[in-house]
Amino acid sequence: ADIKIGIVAPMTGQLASEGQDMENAVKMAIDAVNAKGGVNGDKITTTTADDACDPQQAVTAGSKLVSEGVTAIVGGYCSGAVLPTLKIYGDAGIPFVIIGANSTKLVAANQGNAFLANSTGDMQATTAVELFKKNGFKKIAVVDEGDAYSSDLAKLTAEAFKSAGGEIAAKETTTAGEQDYSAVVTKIKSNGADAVFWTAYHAGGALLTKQLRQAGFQGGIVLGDGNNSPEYLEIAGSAGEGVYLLSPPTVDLLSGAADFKAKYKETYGRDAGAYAALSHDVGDLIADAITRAKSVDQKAIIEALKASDFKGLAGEIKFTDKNTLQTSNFRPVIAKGGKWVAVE
Amino acid sequence: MTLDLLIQQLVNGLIVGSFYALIALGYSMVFGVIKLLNFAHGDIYMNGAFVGLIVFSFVGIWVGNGWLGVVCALLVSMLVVGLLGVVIERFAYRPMRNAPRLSILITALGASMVLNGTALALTGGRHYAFNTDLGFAGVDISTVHITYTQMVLVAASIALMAGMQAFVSRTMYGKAMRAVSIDMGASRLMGIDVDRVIALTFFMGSALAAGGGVMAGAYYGSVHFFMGFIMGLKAFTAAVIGGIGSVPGAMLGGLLLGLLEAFGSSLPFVGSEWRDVFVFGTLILFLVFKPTGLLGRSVVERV
Amino acid sequence: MDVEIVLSADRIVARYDGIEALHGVSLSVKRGQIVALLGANGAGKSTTLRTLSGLVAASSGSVRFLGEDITRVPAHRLPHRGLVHVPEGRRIFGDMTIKENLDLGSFTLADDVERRRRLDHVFELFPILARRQNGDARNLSGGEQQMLAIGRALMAAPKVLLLDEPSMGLAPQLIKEVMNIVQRLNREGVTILLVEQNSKVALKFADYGYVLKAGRVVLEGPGSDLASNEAVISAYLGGVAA
Amino acid sequence: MALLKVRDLRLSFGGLKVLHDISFSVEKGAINSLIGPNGAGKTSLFNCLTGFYKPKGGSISLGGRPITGLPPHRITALGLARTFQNIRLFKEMTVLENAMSGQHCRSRHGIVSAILHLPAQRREEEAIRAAGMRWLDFVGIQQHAHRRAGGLSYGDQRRLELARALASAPELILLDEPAAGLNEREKLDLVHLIRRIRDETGVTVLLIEHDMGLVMQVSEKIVVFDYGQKIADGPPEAVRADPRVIEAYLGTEE
Amino acid sequence: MTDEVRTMPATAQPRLMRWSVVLPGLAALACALVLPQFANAYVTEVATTALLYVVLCLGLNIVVGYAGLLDLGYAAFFAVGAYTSGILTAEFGFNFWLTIPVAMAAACVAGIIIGAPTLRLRSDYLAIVTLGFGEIVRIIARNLDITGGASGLIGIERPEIFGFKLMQVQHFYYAFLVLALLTAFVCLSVERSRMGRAWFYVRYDEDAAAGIGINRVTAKLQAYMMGAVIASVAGCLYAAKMTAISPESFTFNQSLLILLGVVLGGMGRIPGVVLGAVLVALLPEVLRGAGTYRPLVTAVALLAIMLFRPNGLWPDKRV
Ligand SMILES: Nc1ncnc2c1ncn2[C@@H]1O[C@H](COP(=O)(O)OP(=O)(O)OP(=O)(O)O)[C@@H](O)[C@H]1O
Ligand SMILES: Nc1ncnc2c1ncn2[C@@H]1O[C@H](COP(=O)(O)OP(=O)(O)OP(=O)(O)O)[C@@H](O)[C@H]1O
Ligand SMILES: [Mg+2]
Ligand SMILES: [Mg+2]
Repeated sequence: ADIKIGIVAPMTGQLASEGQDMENAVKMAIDAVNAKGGVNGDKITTTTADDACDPQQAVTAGSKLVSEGVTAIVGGYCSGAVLPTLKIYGDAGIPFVIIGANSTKLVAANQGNAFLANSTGDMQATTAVELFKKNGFKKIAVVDEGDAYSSDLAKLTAEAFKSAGGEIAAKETTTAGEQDYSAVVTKIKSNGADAVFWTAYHAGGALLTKQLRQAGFQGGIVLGDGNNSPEYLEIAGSAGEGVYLLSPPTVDLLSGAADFKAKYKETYGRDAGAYAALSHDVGDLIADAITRAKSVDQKAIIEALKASDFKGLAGEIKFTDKNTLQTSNFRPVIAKGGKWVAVE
Repeated sequence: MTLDLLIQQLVNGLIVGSFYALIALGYSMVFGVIKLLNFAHGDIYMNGAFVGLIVFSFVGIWVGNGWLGVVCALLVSMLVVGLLGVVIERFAYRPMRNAPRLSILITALGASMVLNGTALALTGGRHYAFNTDLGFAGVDISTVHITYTQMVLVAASIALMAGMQAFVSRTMYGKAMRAVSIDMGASRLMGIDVDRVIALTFFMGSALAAGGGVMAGAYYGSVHFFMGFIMGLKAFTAAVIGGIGSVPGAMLGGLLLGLLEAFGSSLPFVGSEWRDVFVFGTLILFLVFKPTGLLGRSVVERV
Repeated sequence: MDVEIVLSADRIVARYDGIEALHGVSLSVKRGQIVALLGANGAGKSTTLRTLSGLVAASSGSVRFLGEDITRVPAHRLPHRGLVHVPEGRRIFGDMTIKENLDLGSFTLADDVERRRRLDHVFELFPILARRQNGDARNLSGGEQQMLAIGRALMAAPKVLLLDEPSMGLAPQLIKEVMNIVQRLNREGVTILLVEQNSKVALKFADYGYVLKAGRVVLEGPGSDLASNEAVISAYLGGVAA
Repeated sequence: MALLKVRDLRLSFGGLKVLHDISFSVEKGAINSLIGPNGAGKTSLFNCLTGFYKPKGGSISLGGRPITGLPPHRITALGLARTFQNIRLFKEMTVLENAMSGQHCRSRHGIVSAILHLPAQRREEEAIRAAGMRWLDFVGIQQHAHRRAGGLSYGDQRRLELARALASAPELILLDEPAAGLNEREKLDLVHLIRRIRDETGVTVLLIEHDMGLVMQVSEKIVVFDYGQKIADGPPEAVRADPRVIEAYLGTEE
Repeated sequence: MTDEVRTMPATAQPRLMRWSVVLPGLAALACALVLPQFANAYVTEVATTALLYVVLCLGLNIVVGYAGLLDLGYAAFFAVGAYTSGILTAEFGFNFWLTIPVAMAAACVAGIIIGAPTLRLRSDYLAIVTLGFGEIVRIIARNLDITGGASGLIGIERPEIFGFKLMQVQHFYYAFLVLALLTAFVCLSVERSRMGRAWFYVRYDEDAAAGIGINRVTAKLQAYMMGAVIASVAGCLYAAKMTAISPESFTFNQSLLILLGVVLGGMGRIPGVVLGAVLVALLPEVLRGAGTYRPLVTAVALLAIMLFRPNGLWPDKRV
């Protein structure tokens, strides 16, 4: 019989673009697995449920997948939408590999069946603080968009930076979907920050970068992992030059991902987004775990996931006893000549 | 707050405010004439930006990415999206003319979702760059830098609004708009073609929103299918602050809202995450004391 | 040509939400006449005027004005041609000034000089309107609003004026005044179709009259005949509408 | 004994003085009229009496209690009801529901007792309904009880407004041009009805009317306004003969 | 005279007792009662959501459909209920059932704070005030620590009743069914009472209502508070069911969705509102197959309904 994997992601709403990327990439991985004969002799099929990054829709989407009897679930972009579903998947004992969402609250609410394939916020905060120190930034302005993901990251980073002896010049919040950041920019400038850390997504990040530079802000700009999108560089244009990004492992940075990148573009007619590589890996990971479990027994799959020692496009996936990544997969990159290049 | 900071926030507020005002104006006009909270207005703004971007990238081949390109985009988009507004009115709102007001409100919501859903389906939710080379040149007032683009932007929206005000208060058609808003039946008896007046109102309101969309797209440099949502809300708020239905009111309301937001971001003691609480809180308090907005007419019913 | 029929209705039927309010009303108005339309409450007088002026669509029958069939002509085209309706309940634009209300009366007119001339004429007829021209119309008292409604119609320089209960709510003296103005307009060449509750007042001026009952014409004749036939009329007028 | 006492009442809108130091009184159990040219301030006076307008000065008392400046619903509860110059019915509701509305200020059960279906609440509901029917019957439109109020003929709408006002069990009822738009026959009926209101229910009546025939027929006293000032106050014969009234209002007979 | 009144024909009876409404209603109820026996967890989940919307729409219907106040921030009261209950159980270890009265009181207070000064406003202005209020509540929830900030509260206790713990979606389905029936009963009782009529009077003509002795502000405030209380109770149960709540559940869009349910089915009347609420919950689920086109298809369906049935699917003749 076929093995059914559920994909849960925002296919509509503000973050539809990311969700579509996730679905595409997981499907690509599964297709490849199937082309090689599937797992344990069975083919894998997928079914997608749209959570629109909305808690309520996420719950119905989740129970739809559960009712359809999926063997495992992958996906999840917005922490706020993933949180209430943890209980559903947990009660049903379904293995769930979370691709994008990485709020630390997920760790607390996990019932043991969920795995975070993305590094959590505190890992990113650590990476960020290291980067600040290396560049000699002493006064940082942290800006988020008020949603679970970015405000969590902002808070963690601020705390980490303060305990590392840094100073937080300002902690600002903007509204998603708004275009004008000038008031916040003015405030940041007047507070004398020597760098700005933007923790939310690329749309706002690009606008903020542009407006900071336009207002003559000379300091450093550092972006959280939600900004890794080709759209960021397009929109920010020359203002984006020299900006740091704590990147999740994206196709552009990964030596082994060139094929994937090309194939993705060929299949879907668009560039692979930030989470495409990781989504692809998670697709592979779940197939790998089922293979190792040698059955579709969900307990066995969970055990197999716990014991993962997986190397994919994006790097190594090994879980801690809290089902989070052992090693952070964030890597600082810098925009040079309209491209992200690794920071030495 | 230092003086420079104050001036800078004032400038910031005025610029966002003039966008709000422009969009609020269309909102207010449509509301004025058919008492409809046109939820689709924000999406019309978004459509305007997209049409503008398409035109801009197209004409850019010949005229470059400078002012000329932006002006072309602006004019074409205003025309096209103005007509879109007329089409929406014709097919979504006109059949509802005698329906209860709330049903029309829901229809407007539906129209908004249709525009937004179409844009999502067509763009896949991507953000598009709207890259112009208008540059940052401008004048400096102590540490405050004001670009020529910003000046042109504010001037253009003020000019558009002044034109609109003159139209509504001076011309016969403007009076007809107000008459239609008060009593459609009686307006017919004056020889006013009500359908045409309403269509014209939608055309003008939508064209203004489209103009705002293109200007915002070019100024901020990005266009996105969701950009109209927040703007629609802001415009609605601005229109109400100013006194819904009033043209100069929409203008004042927009500017005031822009300023409230700018200063709300720099409140002492609390961070900018409280900005909207400050803005809406002020708005509510304001309405308690001035229940008809800044320039709205008091509607004491004669009994 | 002094017996030319300027406005006529031929067996018009009108409905509200499917319920028939007029069951085939025919009438005709000759140039220069004052014609009265009488009837009890709910008889269909206002509906007849609305059908003539296109506010209500006739579901059958036809309306002719100045020799042309106007049954399907939309209401807003008629003032242009000289058929102007002063509706029941005045329907003034309360949020606009008195001057603006009057301006709108001449919406179809492009000529500002002519507009000014007509405005002066109206101000001469109703000095109170001149005095308060920049005030909001909503604040006028009931009677003042009635004057404004008539004045606004005059701004269109009507050939035929449809007046729906112009005396409603007016003080006795004003009723007289308004009726004098109606007569004066008539002398100036305006043909008038007058709906009145008060048959005594109406028939005093009318050249011809129709009595409506429950959506049908039940009696017609020259004004003086009807006036002398008060008993008959009051039988029709007094009866509560079926 | 005077039921309604108005002392030096003043009202103005912006620069426009609508009422100048108006004083008059209405005796308990009387039928009085208020007449005057259009725009004289009659309706405005009603609006002051019923709390819709806030007077700039002066005092109003009803049955000895001051009511100046109280909100409309309080004044109604104290026993002053009115009808409107432009009919203001709840057009989309039934005739009976309109008549029942008058009882609101004479009943008291609230949301909680309605949810609990307390016996006392149900009794009260029945009483409200019965009273509504009684008043419809009183004005003679009981047969229309379950029709939509907006679909009534003009005359019946006026009656319904009257029934609604009477249902609030007032001591004084103010009628603003009750005969406007009525034909001769209906006016006659109205005269009877007004008399019955006073004679059968003891409610005092003050009415505004332009139909002199009707005014002269029903009123025991007439107050005349012109330009916001009281220019006469007295029995019909005296008022009719008053040259100032003739000049300002009645006009010379032909 | 009173005797004549007693013999009046029984047409005076309230319209809802008609068999044409009662029979389908009973049939629907029977289906609702056995549904979880036949349906899988997903269908039950969706049905539970539908019942949640039934409660919310009935509550908002009091404000919009009865009293005629356009409320664009109704989700705020839903949030007040959910957060009050969530905080009390998760942070202070309260028994779930005890949080309900507290949440009701909190909603009342919130209703008075925003309602009392602003209910005098004209409808359009009130709309923006309620919208602003909705946003304020959401932003406060997002920025405070006690509400769990932007990612919200987690670990909300599931309620117990007589030693039985509500765990599965079926349990919550029945809990919401009981709440929906209770709400419908309450609405029905109030609609036909003196206060219910007062709301209609105020809605159709405020001045006339004042002229017959109704305090318009009090009447509106009562409608507003009653709507608030209903939403807050729904919020308590919602929090218990979700175990995790976050500000995203209480956005402007949520308020619009509830309003949509009220108008779509036919404002002012209970069967219509119930139908609309069910539709609002089902439509997006039925259209899941449309993928990225889902919002578009939903919107077109919505427009079509409004254009063909401008008064809603099951309208109240009075509106
Ligand atoms: N807008 C409407 N909707 C439904 N029915 C209406 C409407 N207007 C009038 N009617 C009905 O049509 C019939 C004729 O009404 P119309 O207003 O023409 O009478 P009328 O003779 O002008 O009476 P009145 O003297 O009271 O003004 C009446 O039965 C009335 O109830
Ligand atoms: N709310 C208001 N604002 C401004 N002016 C007003 C207002 N209400 C009344 N007025 C003015 O006060 C004057 C008196 O009006 P009112 O309606 O009391 O007259 P009335 O005696 O009832 O006349 P009618 O017999 O024509 O109804 C009028 O000139 C009117 O324009
Ligand atoms: Mg009539
Ligand atoms: Mg009056």
